[in-house]
Amino acid sequence: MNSDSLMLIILIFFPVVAALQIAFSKNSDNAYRVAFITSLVLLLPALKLLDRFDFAAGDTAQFGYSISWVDSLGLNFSIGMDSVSMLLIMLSVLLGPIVVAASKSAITKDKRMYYAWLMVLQGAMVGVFAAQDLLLFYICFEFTLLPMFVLIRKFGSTNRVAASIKFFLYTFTGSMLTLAAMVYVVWFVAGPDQFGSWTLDIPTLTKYAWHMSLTQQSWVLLGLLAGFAVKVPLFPFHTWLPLAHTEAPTAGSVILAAVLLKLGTYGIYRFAIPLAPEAFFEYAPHIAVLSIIGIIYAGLICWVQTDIKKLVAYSSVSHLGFAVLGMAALNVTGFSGSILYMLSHGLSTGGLFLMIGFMYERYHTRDMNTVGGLASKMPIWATFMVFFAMASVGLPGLNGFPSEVLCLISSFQSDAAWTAAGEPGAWGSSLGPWFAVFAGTGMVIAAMYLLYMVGKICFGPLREPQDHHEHETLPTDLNLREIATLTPLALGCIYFGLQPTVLLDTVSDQVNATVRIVEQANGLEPAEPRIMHTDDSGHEPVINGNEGASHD
Amino acid sequence: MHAFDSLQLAQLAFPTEMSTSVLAPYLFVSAAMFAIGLIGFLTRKNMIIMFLCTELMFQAAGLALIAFGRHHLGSDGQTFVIFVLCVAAAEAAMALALVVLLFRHRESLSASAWKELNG
Amino acid sequence: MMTASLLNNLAPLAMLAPGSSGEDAPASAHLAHMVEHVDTGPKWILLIVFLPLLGFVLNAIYAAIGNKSKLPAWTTIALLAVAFLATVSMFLSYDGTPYTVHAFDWFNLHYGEKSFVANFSFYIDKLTILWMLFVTGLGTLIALYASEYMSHDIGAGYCRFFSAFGLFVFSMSCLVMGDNMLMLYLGWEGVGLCSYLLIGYFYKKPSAVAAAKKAFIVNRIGDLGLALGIYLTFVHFGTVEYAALFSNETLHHYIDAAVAGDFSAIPGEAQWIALLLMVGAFGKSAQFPLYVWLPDAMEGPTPVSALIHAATMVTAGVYLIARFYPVFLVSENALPIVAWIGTITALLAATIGMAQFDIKRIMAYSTVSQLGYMFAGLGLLSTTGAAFHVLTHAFFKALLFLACGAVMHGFAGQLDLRKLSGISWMKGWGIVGITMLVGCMNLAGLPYITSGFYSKDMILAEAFVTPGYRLMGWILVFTAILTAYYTFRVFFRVFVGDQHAEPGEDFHGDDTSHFHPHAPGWAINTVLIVLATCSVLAISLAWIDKSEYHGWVGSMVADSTASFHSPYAVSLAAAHGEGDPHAVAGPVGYGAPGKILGMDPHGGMIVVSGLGAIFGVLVAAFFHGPKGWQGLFLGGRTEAGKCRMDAVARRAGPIPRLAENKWFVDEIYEAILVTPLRILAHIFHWIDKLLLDGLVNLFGFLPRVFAWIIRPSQSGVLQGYAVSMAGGLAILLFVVLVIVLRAGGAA
Amino acid sequence: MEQIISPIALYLICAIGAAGIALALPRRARTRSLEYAGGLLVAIALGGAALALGLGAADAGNPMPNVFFYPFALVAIGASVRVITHKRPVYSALYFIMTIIASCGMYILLSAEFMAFALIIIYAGAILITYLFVIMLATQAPTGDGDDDLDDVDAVAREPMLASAIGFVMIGLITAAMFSGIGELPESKMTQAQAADAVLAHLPKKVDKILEREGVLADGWRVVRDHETGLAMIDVDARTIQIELLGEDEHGEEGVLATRMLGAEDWPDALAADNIDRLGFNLMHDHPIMIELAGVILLMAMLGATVLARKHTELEEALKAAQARKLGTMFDDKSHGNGFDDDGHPSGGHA
Repeated sequence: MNSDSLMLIILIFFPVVAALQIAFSKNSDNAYRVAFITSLVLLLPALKLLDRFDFAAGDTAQFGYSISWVDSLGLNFSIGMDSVSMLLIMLSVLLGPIVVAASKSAITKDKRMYYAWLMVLQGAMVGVFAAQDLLLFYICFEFTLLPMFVLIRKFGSTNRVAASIKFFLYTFTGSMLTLAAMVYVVWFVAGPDQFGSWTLDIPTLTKYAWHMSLTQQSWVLLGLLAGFAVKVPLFPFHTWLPLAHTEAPTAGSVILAAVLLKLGTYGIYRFAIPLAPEAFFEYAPHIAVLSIIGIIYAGLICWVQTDIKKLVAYSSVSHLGFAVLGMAALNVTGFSGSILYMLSHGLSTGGLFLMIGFMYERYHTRDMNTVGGLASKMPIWATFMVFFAMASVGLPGLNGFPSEVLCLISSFQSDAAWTAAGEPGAWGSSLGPWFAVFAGTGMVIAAMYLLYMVGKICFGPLREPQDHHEHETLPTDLNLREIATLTPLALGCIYFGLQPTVLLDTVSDQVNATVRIVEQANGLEPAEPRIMHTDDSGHEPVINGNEGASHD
Repeated sequence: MHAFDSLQLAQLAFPTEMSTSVLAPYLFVSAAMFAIGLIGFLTRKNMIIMFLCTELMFQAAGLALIAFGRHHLGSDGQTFVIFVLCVAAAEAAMALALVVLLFRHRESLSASAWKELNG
Repeated sequence: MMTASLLNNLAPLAMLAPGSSGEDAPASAHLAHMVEHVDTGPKWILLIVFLPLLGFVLNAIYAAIGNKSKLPAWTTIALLAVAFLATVSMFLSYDGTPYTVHAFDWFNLHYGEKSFVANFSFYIDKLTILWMLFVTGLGTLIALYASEYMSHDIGAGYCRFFSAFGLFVFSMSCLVMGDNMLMLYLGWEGVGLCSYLLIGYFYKKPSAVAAAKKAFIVNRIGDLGLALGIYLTFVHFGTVEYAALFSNETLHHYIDAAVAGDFSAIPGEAQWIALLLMVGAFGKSAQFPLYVWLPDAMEGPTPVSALIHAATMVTAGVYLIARFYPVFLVSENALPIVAWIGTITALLAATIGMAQFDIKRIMAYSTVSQLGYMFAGLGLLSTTGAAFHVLTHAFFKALLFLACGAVMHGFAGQLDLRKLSGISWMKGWGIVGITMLVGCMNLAGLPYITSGFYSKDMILAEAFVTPGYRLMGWILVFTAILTAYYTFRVFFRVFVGDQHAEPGEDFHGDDTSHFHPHAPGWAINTVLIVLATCSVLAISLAWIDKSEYHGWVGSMVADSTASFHSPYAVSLAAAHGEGDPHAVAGPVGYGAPGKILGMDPHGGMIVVSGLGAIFGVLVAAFFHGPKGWQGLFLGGRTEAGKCRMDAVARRAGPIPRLAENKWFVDEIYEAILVTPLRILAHIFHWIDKLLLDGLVNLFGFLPRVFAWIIRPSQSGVLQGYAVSMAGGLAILLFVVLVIVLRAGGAA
Repeated sequence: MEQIISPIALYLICAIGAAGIALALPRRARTRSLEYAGGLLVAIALGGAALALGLGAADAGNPMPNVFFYPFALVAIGASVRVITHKRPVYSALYFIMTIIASCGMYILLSAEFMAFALIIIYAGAILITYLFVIMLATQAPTGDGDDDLDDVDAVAREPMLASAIGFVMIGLITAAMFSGIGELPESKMTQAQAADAVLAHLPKKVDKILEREGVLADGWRVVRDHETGLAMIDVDARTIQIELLGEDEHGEEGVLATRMLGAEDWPDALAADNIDRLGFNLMHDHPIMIELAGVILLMAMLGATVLARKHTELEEALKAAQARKLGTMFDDKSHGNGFDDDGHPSGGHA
């Protein structure tokens, strides 16, 4: 184990140690301080990792560390990170101090429990992205549930019990099926014709899983998606999300939106596609249709919400539809856009939830009919609100835009008709312009509901609840701590909006590798020759689309 | 002694093998006793009788064990009957203590008097 | 109309394209020539873009530290002035070769041998320069105006106003100067955002918030079209960078095919690009059916209306089409649709403008109407005409708005023309009156003495000479008459006649009789004078380079990718003996352009549109003018609120009412689009709540039902369990026995 | 595989037996004849079974069980039927003793005489007496000959039909399973001699003693022990025994002076392991841990029984019920929000 791997291990286990410290300390007033310092300190190893990360080899797992656990079953504690995991780990670590700081004035009771679970969640989030072992991934995947469950159950608002139970049972049921599918893949790969012995190593599984027949892959895909689609959440498996988001405490909502939902898309990217590439290719249009329905459907529902948190929650459903659409396009632009979407959604929606949390602390209501027109009273708050809303709308120059552009372009590109005709850019799965057109309406709908929200909550004449009185400790407008929690997110939004190239370069290798897996499994030509230049050089590449899928 | 010889008394005939056709009637008796014990356990309401019926089933098992042991010319069957006896004794002690306890609570020996598991 | 492409019969005219080196050169040769060399430009060009952004940042900092002076205004004016000077020097130093300036990498996605590249860099050619000149110039002037106009908000929204102002100019610069379609889109959405922020400047007014929201959302619909167009461009041509796109040989082949009338050789996707981009242009430039946001946008402060909603932002659509003219050329239906939509919009907006009483809204509708002219010009293959009209319109419409703004500012927000009269004669209002007259004359297009006449004439003439579009020409002429009428309706009622003024809703005094209008200060007057002067001086532009390029603007356009000069226009010039000798051939198959009133089209045009404008003015004078010379001895108005038109309106039945209510277009949209969508949203919401969540809950409930069903088996009776146990054992034994016997039998 | 008994006959016997038991089980109806008929049917079934088994064996020329088997079997089954059909628990217990005694007879037939007597001592002597104590403790003495004074607990069987059916299905299945597999039982791995006397090798001292008693061994001689295992060097199959003479040699050292092999002719009749030897050896040598466990079980049972049967000073049921009701109403009140005053004290408690 070199020192870099140690950093990664620290990122996973240090928060857990801190959680134990918090949980067993006698003084509950220290809980906040310990949690905050811990999460802040974690930035150091994260930065070191970022510094040491070899961007040129983004498709390989770096800082790998593996100790054997149960040899005969191939169980290892095996971690490492490639470029995609790296970005998501950075996001998780960055959010740590933000959510802790945002909870300072909101959590007044049971602080030890709250911060301890928050820290456990922090560790589990890093673990899930760093896992190179299927079982470790699954353990961390499920272990994110438990802290979140407690956070909602103990620290949520009025309807928290029902929300927490639905959240837990729904996602847990889904992930049970995911586990079954994973076990099947492991069993298959352990077969004599394949790897030959039990292994849970994700790269190894990826190497052999595509040998499964289409039928096998379809079932595996179904199982994997059962868990991941619920987590994303993909229409129509999203109904737990608005409830959970609405009832969760601010930090819970932020983490839920920013990281936990990404487990779904990350899972699809990391498992569903490489483990069942042929089936994913086959069913990509169906998945895309679901995501588009989600975009429009959830967007329209946002538009008639009066509960601001529910609105933002539904907007997550709508937004992540784009991410899944990008995945379903199965090409470089799509994957890149999708990964960008994961990050940018984390920043902008995380920001929105923070804003709502700060407002809620002062007004104790989320009803936009009761409270509104806050721009005159809380100008700084309103400025940030408009900013994050615009980031969420996908305004160019801010973070939402690059990812949205790439996702839409990707669905344009992956057109079966053009594939057959040998038109330029004709590759990926068989979506097409209509997918892009319908998904594109999501842009308009996003503007509709977000401006509706901003118009109600920020602008217009001031409306406050009748029994409103000033918060005992918080000022009318945001205080310095709150501004400090928002600023990193805002800067991140701007940076990602103006420098998407940095991210695109980072994930480029990894994305290309995934595309190759899909192409290999479907018997498509490698990517290069199929990009055609439309000069009449007589070079007319023949594309074999669906027919080329090998069913060996 | 000769009269006993002609009757093939067990002790004297021991070292000889016992054919399956001799074993079968013992097993049948054992099965019948077991079934009767079972029926008794299922039908009688008196808890004491029910426990008696379990003893009956123990008995049936013991008979089968000894018969098989004899068939195999080994002593394991008998050894196991000793353990069955132990368990039966322990069970009798516990069960009867329980019966006494339960009887004190409900003034009845009926097993149906205890329905707390009713779902 | 849709199917008959303008280009369909142009094959023999291909050689008429300016810049073509010979008769056998393909039509795309000019385009290829334009982007043959693209240099790397000097870095100081970036100042033009980033100085306004610096203004935004500085003003945001002022806002953060709570500045309560005019510092934001002066900062903005200074930065914009420097940007304008930089633009001018860019114009002066331009040597005819387009160049790009790279700021930093933005999108850079590589896969295989291909890439998706869209950098934060800028593309400079003459079209860009033309636009940037008036964007930065007018930006500076209007910032100056706003420094006085917004002074009542110092310390409150002043910083906010100017930071949004700076951001707007930055976004507009990105839009115009960007070297790729995503930069254009960035600017496009950026100006939309600024428009949103500035329309909603008075955010406590619900109407302002609603108008801002409407503007953004309606624009977003257009933006969707634009975005899809961009994506389709990338997918089809493999690039979104101008230089690469316009030098793309596929595009050149398409153009050649289009000019040859062979649209079947152009794939459908390529033709769709133009149609999609067009939707974006319609949204931003407020064309039918997406024009509804612009009149509402007058809720914003007047400088905003002048800069964003009259002079610059709304011309972005024109810029878009001009910039992508090669792409539009290859689409069979795009340009005819543009032309007709422009015409319809022009007429529709003019009819609505006639019936409005709010002078700012009248100006707004006139903007929509004039934009319609520009689109008609674009559609009629006259980018020059459209661009020229953009330029003149920028000056005179900004002037008109600012004059109206001065009135609004001075009369406490009063904008109703029935409540104002004779303003010009009030103390300190003379300059406003005079400049307003200049602006009105330009808008009305009075012949020879106004620049508006020349630019509009260029478009009108085009309609008359283009085969099959004479009807459009007449509609546009009719619209011009209406324009003259409603323009001077404002002038006659508000600026001349007996002095009368009622304060508007911003007046907070108790007694309106003590109301004293607040005459404009030096900043406002200066800006008005400068703009009026510019409007007049713009006449000269029609004469510069007239022989070769049909005016200075023509020379600017001709030197860019937007130039596909109408063969008709050139032949028109040829008819005057001034044009290219090649043009004499005229459009084969159509013969010489038709005659108007027995004259050649151009001459006839002057007569028709000039007379029309004068006629419109006279009608306005008759119905609205005051008694005496101020009403040209035609008018009979004695009171501010009463005029001859009232009687006519009473007799006309519901029509004036309908027109005043904008033909209920907003209400129709509300009824057929918004309400159903809202109902659908509610239905979705209930589906989500009841059906989907209900299903989920049902699945959660099923185990309970199952438990309820099997619960009686847990009777609690010991022997019950024993019976089931024994029974189960029996069944198990049976099964095992059967299996064992079977297996034994098989073995 | 030959069928020991025809399945049809077996199932028929089971059916008859089931019907008989069902009839014989206690019920309130005052028709003793039914019970008798039931008993008769059971008897027919058992007779049929015995006949079928005997005939089957006789047909095949196979050996039959000892004739004493039949009375013992008859008594055992008949008594066990009475155990479950008799309405009075005391009689049931006594019939159970009868069953045990009959079983013991069969144990003796199966040459398990030690177990037979152990069974009588432990079961009949100890366990059943305990049962009788408890029965007498918990049941009032009968007041008459009829059933009228009996509780439902004793007088009425619970679902006799179903239980009989299940029980005899079990018989049918078990016997079918046994009889179909019985022919494939592996033969004993030991020879008869081994089975009988293999244990002697483990008991060298006993062998010494018997040989000395029988006069086979001269003074100073003894059976040779294996050096490593300590087993006596006896070949039970060949009936040979190695013996050795121990003593001081010429150098005065202790050692083996001579060895000799005793042949089969020298093997005394008395040199044989009896049943108890074998059982004891098996118990101690092969199952030591289980003995420990059995001890623990018995100990725990003793403790458990002591604890359970201890008389508690408990609240009267009625009092308990009253308290429970009170608590219930208190919580009900709380849920309505008026059972507690503001400090959270139950408001009804002081009244």
